[in-house]
Amino acid sequence: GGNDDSKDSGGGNEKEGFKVGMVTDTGGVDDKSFNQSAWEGIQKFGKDNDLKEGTGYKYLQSAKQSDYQPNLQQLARAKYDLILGIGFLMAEDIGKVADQFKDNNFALVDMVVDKPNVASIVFKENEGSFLVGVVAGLTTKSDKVGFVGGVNSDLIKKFENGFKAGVKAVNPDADIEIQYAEDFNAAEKGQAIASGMYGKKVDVIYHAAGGTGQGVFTEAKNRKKNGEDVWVIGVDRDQVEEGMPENVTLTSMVKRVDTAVEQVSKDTKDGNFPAGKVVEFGLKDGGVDIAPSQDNIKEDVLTKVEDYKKQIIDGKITVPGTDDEFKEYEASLK
Amino acid sequence: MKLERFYGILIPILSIILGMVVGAIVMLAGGYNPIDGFDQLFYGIFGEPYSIGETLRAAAPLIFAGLAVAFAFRTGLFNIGVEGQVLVGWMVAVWIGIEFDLPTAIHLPLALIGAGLAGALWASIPGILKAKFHVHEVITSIMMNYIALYVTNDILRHVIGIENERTESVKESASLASPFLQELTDFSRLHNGIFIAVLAALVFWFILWKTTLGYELRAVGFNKSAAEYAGMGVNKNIVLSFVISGVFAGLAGAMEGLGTFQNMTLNASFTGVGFDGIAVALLGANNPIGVVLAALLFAGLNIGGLSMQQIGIPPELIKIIIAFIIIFVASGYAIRLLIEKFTVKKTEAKKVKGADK
Amino acid sequence: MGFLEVLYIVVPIALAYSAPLIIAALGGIFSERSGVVNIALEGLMVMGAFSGIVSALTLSKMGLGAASPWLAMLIAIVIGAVFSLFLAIPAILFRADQTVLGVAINMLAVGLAIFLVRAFYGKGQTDSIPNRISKENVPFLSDIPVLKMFFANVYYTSYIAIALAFVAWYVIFKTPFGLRLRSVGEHPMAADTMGINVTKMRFIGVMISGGFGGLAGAVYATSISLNFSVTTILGQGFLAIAAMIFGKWNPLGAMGAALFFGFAQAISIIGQQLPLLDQIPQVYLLIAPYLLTILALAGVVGRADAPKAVGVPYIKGKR
Amino acid sequence: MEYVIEMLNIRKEFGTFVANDNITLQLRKGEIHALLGENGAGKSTLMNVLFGLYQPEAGEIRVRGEKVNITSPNVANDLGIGMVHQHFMLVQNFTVTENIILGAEPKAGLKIDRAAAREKVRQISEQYGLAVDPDAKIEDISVGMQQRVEILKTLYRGADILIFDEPSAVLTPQEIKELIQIMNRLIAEGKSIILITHKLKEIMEVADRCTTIRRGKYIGTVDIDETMTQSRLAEMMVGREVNFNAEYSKANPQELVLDIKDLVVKDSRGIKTVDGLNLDIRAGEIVGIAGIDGNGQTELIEAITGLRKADSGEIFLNNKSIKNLKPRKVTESGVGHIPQDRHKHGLVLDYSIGHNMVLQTYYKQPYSKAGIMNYGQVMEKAKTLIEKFDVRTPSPETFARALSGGNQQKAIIAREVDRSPDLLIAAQPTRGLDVGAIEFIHEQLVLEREKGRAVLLISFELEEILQVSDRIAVLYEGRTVAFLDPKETNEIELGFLMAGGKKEEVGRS
Ligand SMILES: Nc1ncnc2c1ncn2[C@@H]1O[C@H](COP(=O)(O)OP(=O)(O)OP(=O)(O)O)[C@@H](O)[C@H]1O
Ligand SMILES: Nc1ncnc2c1ncn2[C@@H]1O[C@H](COP(=O)(O)OP(=O)(O)OP(=O)(O)O)[C@@H](O)[C@H]1O
Ligand SMILES: [Mg+2]
Ligand SMILES: [Mg+2]
Repeated sequence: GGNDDSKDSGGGNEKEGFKVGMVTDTGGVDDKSFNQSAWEGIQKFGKDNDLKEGTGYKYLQSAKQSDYQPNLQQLARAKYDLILGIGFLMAEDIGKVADQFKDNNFALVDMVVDKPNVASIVFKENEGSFLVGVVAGLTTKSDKVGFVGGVNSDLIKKFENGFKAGVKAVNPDADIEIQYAEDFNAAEKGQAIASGMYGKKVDVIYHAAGGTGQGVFTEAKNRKKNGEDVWVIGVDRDQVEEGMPENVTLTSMVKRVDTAVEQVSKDTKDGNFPAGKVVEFGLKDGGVDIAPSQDNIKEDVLTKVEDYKKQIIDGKITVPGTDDEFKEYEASLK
Repeated sequence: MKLERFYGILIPILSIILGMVVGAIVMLAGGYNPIDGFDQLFYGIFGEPYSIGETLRAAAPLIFAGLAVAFAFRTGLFNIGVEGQVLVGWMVAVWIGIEFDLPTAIHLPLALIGAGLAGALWASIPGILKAKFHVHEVITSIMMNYIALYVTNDILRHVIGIENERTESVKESASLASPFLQELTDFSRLHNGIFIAVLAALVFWFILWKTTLGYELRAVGFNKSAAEYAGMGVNKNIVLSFVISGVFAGLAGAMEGLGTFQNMTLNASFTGVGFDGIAVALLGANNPIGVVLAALLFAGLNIGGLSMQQIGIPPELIKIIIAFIIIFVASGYAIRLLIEKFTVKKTEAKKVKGADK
Repeated sequence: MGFLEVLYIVVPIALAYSAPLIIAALGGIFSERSGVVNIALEGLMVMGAFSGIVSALTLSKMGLGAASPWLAMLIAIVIGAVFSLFLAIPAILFRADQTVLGVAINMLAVGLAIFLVRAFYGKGQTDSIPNRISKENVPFLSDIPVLKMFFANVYYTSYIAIALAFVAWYVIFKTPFGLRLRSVGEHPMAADTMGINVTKMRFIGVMISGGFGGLAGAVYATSISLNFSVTTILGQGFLAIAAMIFGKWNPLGAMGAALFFGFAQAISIIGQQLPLLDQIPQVYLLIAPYLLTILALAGVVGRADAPKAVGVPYIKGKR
Repeated sequence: MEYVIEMLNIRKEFGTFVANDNITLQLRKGEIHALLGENGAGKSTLMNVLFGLYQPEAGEIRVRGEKVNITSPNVANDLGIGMVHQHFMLVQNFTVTENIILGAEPKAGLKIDRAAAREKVRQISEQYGLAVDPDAKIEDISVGMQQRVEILKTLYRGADILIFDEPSAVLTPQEIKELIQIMNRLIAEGKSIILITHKLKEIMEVADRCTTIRRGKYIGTVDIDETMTQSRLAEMMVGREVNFNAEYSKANPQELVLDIKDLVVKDSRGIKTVDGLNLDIRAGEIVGIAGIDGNGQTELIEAITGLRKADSGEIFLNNKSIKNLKPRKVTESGVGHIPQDRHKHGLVLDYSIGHNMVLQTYYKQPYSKAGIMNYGQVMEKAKTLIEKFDVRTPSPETFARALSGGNQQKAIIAREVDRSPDLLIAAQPTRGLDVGAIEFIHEQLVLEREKGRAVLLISFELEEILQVSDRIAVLYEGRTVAFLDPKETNEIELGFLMAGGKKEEVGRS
């Protein structure tokens, strides 16, 4: 945590200097996912600009959804120059607080808020998911791949549809098992779902399920240890470590919240706060990508991935994000 | 009798102090300065109109949840299902708030009544099962919590409609928000719900200690056989108690749906309001004033705890402090013994002298 | 997919899912049979998961390898037992309300565990443990058709849990200790007049419960979640309480109830992947385990009588 | 003379209240020593001190001449002291054997050696003639058998000094007879006994000596010999003369109030415990039911009062059927009920006496109006009743729990009588009460009769039945097998009929 000796009673700081703060969602700053990633981005920005943790940059953790607003307000009162809300659940709160504190700059990750003093940072998760879909489609031996989602929602649907599109692009015959755990924190459910899928000869599972995904890794490791040839594709960060020691992480779809956050912080410090704008990070600007750990992917598959990546960046392929877009996309394949 | 009242006040106060002492020790052990920590905590509770507003805002659902648990307790039942009843109440409140277009005078009451009824309906199931089949209410209410979680999510998705995992906001005519209170408290989310919550505490007291129904409910809670002997419908009262408890719980949901959030989000896990309600009820000794005070304490510590993060103290500390406060209150007997030991020693010394003569 | 294939998938999931529940429910039984309500199972599991992961990480670092999760479980048992003193001392010595304490302890466990994780690792959740309890194929047995559903792809901890249920049953119903424990939970004054130390028995009951709770959390953590965070134990303790009541405070009953939960849960999760069941809207599958439990209770099992003196502090000489 | 127990100048305080004030009791070897005193005199307290449950504030205890410090029941057990408590100390869902061996279990390996335990229990029960079923659960056996289990518990531990705290209060006459035989057998085996009882007749019958205490103070110890009489004992106990053999005036029966025809009621296990019962009671008479426990008394009362469904037959009250009405309707039709178990049914112990006084009428004016209670009126009522029936309580606000058993009973009677029911059912109204309290309650019942009420008295005390009833119905296996005039029958005949004997055989037996 941000441990510091100086006391700041939230009543405004006389010292000059740029200050950036973020409010985590309920996952907390160590969620091995986008909260952590965002914090890493801020830390990097802080260090690069010689800011002190606690006074120059800091995070506030939300234990409940109802904590978002007070946390945002705390930072606004303390006259933070840039206040980041992590996670689309904060959209409404950031909108309200932005209205109340018109002089502060806010940024929201993962969702668009239309306010003059709010920048919206969004990602094209579907594009990154497409790439790992390609990997999955080409790696599977059984022609069966799986997707485990946390809670069925528009955001996670982007992961699902991008992934499906990638699989179908390279392996139209592949079966894709889709299941939502309806829970981001139930490792035992993740494990059970994975167990069911692997039991039905699925051999690659892509998860976008947070802590529930932990169970997917557990199941894969157990199976691999017992001689089954199964894989997991991680999400948000490079999850190669989660697959150890059995080395079941095929690759991961990374979402560079850190670079995005760092970028926006830098812009803001330089006086270029993207006020009222939507800043979109896709494959093109490295906002999403396939993880650098690619040792488990075959050479020819990697070539294919590179090929598709180029096509997406060049706009030759538009990756579907919603169910309707996916239907259209699937039709276009035939 | 006077002595009882004295201890009734002394023990909670001592417990709060002792809980803070434990908190200080933990802070020291964790390498934080407890004086700064408490300074920040109290500033976060009382420092500004804003924090007071937020504390009151956070207290409203806790009061309702606490009343819900306490009401059932008073009649000998453990409603551990408040969490689920909060969810359905929240959902129905929001649904009515979105779906209808009515003048405030009708819309808001309708949304509140809807929430209360939804909670009541949900709570009636463990009640009926207990009354009819003697199924232990603790299991059924735990199960009903999970069912509520999944069912509300499903209804949000497929009936009410969501965008980005949340419903649209309730119409202004159904909202508890009060621009006046917000302005007064410097943009806190304080809403009119707090008044309803305090009113509810009054209603709680009135039902149990002033009405004929309350006489019956308490009798059933104390001694089922005697209640049956006296011609009270024991089963009816069990269900009724759950239903009333559920109304309070449903309204706790309405506080969130029509007050704090003005909408409802898909829930990946429980809100925690119901479980906190258990602690609030027990800390408040299942009596309405106690519940209100306990809810304020809870809310204050939680809100104040948020600002402890300003100096890097993790918010978990608040949980530890609250837990110890509850443990100390529960151990009131030990505190009493200690106090009495001091006083009795003196009188005994006198007695011995008297015996010598 | 044939019926047998479905069972080959469902049974191992049910066994894995049930193991921590069985163990925690057994803990609850020891405590409540001695007359102390144990709402604190959730918190005890949190402490178990926490100490299990922290020890497993530390022991792995010390180079203990595959033995580390097993040793970690032993440590979690001890930590759980010690932590249960927060329930035992106020409840037994200070006549504190046991339900109140349980709620407080659940809160304390989460707060303390995360606080300590921050203190130890400087972050809010631990890394994954490198050495875990894995699923195994029991030699020979896992190759026999039909039978293999119980022996292929299973955790040994599931067998341990089931074995513990039998041991607990034997201890509670066959040994002098069990007789005394139950007498203290049914009629402490009678036990007292028979020269049984009520206080001591209740301490033992609660601390055994703490040990079981700790073990349950550690089993979950070292075999399923593999790390510890604030959400690792989220409701399992309450399900264990439900299993305990469902099983009528009998170890074998609780085991049956936990297995039933596991089975229902497995069906509900796998349902989406099965023919026919996949046509059912997901919400019905999600609520099925809980609904089935309620129906089972209302229809078949019916009344469950708790130990008579459970929740009542024993005050010498009070009538 | 050799004393096995000497309790010298014992003082026991509860807070500021002195329950035992300088009491001395000396038990000789091989004697039955009665301990006599009113309710709340401090008898149980004294014995609990001896048994190690309480620590005395002052005084000395010697066992077989040795000064001892009895810090716990364990120590008492080791000294050979066993106690049969006033309120049984039995685990309801344990078997007889389990209850007996608890705390001193024979072992086979890790396991309880059940075979050995059962054998030992059987052996002791044969030796002392205490018939029990070693495998029965306590909750399934009669009170008499439960008491035998209590005695076996002490014998199993090798006690040779036995304390019996009101053992006969809950027993039927037959069982009391057996108990007396058992006590005599124990004495013959060399044991010594302290016996607490309110029944002076028992003292006269079995005791060798009697120690009396009053309000915690020692009054004296006397020999029970030819010169001793019941009235002298009673006088010692209460400090005044007691008229416990009062002759009450003659009844004057009027119109029919209760008429039961061919009633069949099943108990919780589904057994027809009331099986074709006929009974009628007229206004202005007391009908006593004589019967051994378990012959349908409980189910009969429950069926009349609506607490249990009747299977067939009819129950008429004032010519209207009240069969299977809800308890409330029955009450409103004019039935009052002094229940057998005052703690379970009669009172809400955590309610004040005032609250308890309106347990069936709380919803009526003036206590309740439009759903709102008027507690002022409730307390007013309570005050009147407390005064009228001499209920000893600090105030109507006092919790029922804090009252002594006798006063709790008075409160119930006050409440039931005050409602002026046409039919008053009194089930074991004097159980466990001292003679003074019994006298009061009997007077109340007769007073009700004189007011023209029909009274149904159920009691296991034949003496009480004979003394108070105007007519006796003998209950056997769920049927009234005989109606007798108390003037023309006696305990022997009643006992014979209650055991299933036929009326015409009485003379011959
Ligand atoms: N645990 C206790 N705490 C406080 N006071 C007590 C307690 N037990 C008994 N007393 C007091 O001691 C007095 C004596 O009680 P005790 O039970 O010995 O009477 P008793 O002579 O056995 O009466 P009974 O004939 O009804 O059994 C009671 O009147 C009561 O006031
Ligand atoms: N545990 C207790 N704590 C405080 N006071 C008690 C307790 N038990 C009994 N008393 C007091 O004891 C007095 C008499 O109680 P006790 O039970 O001895 O009466 P009793 O006539 O013997 O009743 P019973 O017939 O039920 O044995 C009451 O006034 C009550 O205040
Ligand atoms: Mg008594
Ligand atoms: Mg007594």
